[in-house]
Amino acid sequence: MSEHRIKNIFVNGPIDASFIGDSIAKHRSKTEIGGHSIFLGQVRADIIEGKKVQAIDYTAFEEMANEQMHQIREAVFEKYDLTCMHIYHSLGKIAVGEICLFVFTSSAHRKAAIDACAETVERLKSTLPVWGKEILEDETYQWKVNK
Amino acid sequence: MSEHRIKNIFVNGPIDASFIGDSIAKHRSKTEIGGHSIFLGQVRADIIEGKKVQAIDYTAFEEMANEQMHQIREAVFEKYDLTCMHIYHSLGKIAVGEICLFVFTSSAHRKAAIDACAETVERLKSTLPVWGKEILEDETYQWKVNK
Amino acid sequence: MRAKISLFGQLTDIAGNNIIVVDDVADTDALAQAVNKLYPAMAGIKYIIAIDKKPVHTNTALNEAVNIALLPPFSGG
Amino acid sequence: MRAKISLFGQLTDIAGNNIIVVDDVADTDALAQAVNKLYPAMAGIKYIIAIDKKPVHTNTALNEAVNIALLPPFSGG
Repeated sequence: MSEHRIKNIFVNGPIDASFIGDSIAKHRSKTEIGGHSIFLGQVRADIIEGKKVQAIDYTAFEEMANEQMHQIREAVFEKYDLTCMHIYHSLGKIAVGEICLFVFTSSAHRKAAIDACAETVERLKSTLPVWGKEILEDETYQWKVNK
Repeated sequence: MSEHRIKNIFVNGPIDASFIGDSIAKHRSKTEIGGHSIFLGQVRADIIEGKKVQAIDYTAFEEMANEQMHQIREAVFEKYDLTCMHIYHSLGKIAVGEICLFVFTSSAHRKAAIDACAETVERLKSTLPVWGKEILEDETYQWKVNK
Repeated sequence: MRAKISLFGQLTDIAGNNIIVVDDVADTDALAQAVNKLYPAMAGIKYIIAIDKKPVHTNTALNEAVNIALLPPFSGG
Repeated sequence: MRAKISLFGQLTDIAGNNIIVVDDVADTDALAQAVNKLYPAMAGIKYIIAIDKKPVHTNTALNEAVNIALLPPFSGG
């Protein structure tokens, strides 16, 4: 059976670039690692019917999302020879230009880290119960739709 | 023709995690970006004939490597809809656990950023004239061979 | 049975609430019918029903003990 | 012509130097033959010849003006 416990992936507000730097630095002692792959989601200033997005307000069914993420993590660890995986997703209003998703995989060899990161991003985008409300410049909003 | 000039990708010594954090933070103002993909190479404590690697000493044919990297950059920008790409490679003695390669691509949408990053890593590994000398714990060494 | 249902995303806008209650629903098909009748705008949204935090893709019997949620299309990340 | 050749990686160990000079080489095939004769250990290494910082994969004429380098298998990153 798995050694991984269900973790809470959610953080309130944007993910600081310095937090990402610190996360990377923590892996210095894990000298079996040869490659890290990181994906960051950044809130984009899309134009929706002539109005610019100024922020995305994220909500989630947190307990279910954490359970789903746990299953993704187990499946990805089963498939790839990973050393570790860290996932963080923002909740609340995240302004354009801010980071709202941080996916971080590490492995002895680059291929496992890269493929695992890409697959994790796809899986979490399609299966985590998280919703983004795009707040437009005139304070109206629209529910985001993932492509 | 291309707008990109030939850049120097080389830095002396390891790439600090805080430098990576700062590079990410600089993209906050580029609000057309929706996703960043990052690959980091970390020096691994391989065991070679019973002896542990303690560092890799990197040398390069720098001018040629920068020209080759320029060509890779042009080809990858041609193929993927990227906002930006940043590449850094260490020179000199890099201890195990330290970062020696930083590949950073950004795009409006995740797929371009992820695919461009993965392809750039493969291309630079196979075409840049860079050599790693694995320094073992007894101060003997062995020239590294990429897989 | 009477079902207490948690709503998320745009469904909360339609209902004007995070929780709705529907009566006389024995299974998830009946639940969807009752919900779509109560809130016709929801019929146009491809929501998933989750029972005890797991997505349900075939008609499933309900009981008082289960946790029911309606999940509109996800847009995380 | 006399060719001045830059060496890299493990080739510098074999030659004990970063630069070697070989005489009477008109093209890259002749250059490789001369180098491998001078340093038999290099014959076992799949090096690439670069002319003016570009890898050369077919036999290429040399002249005094070109920059010649021998590149053993890469191991960056």
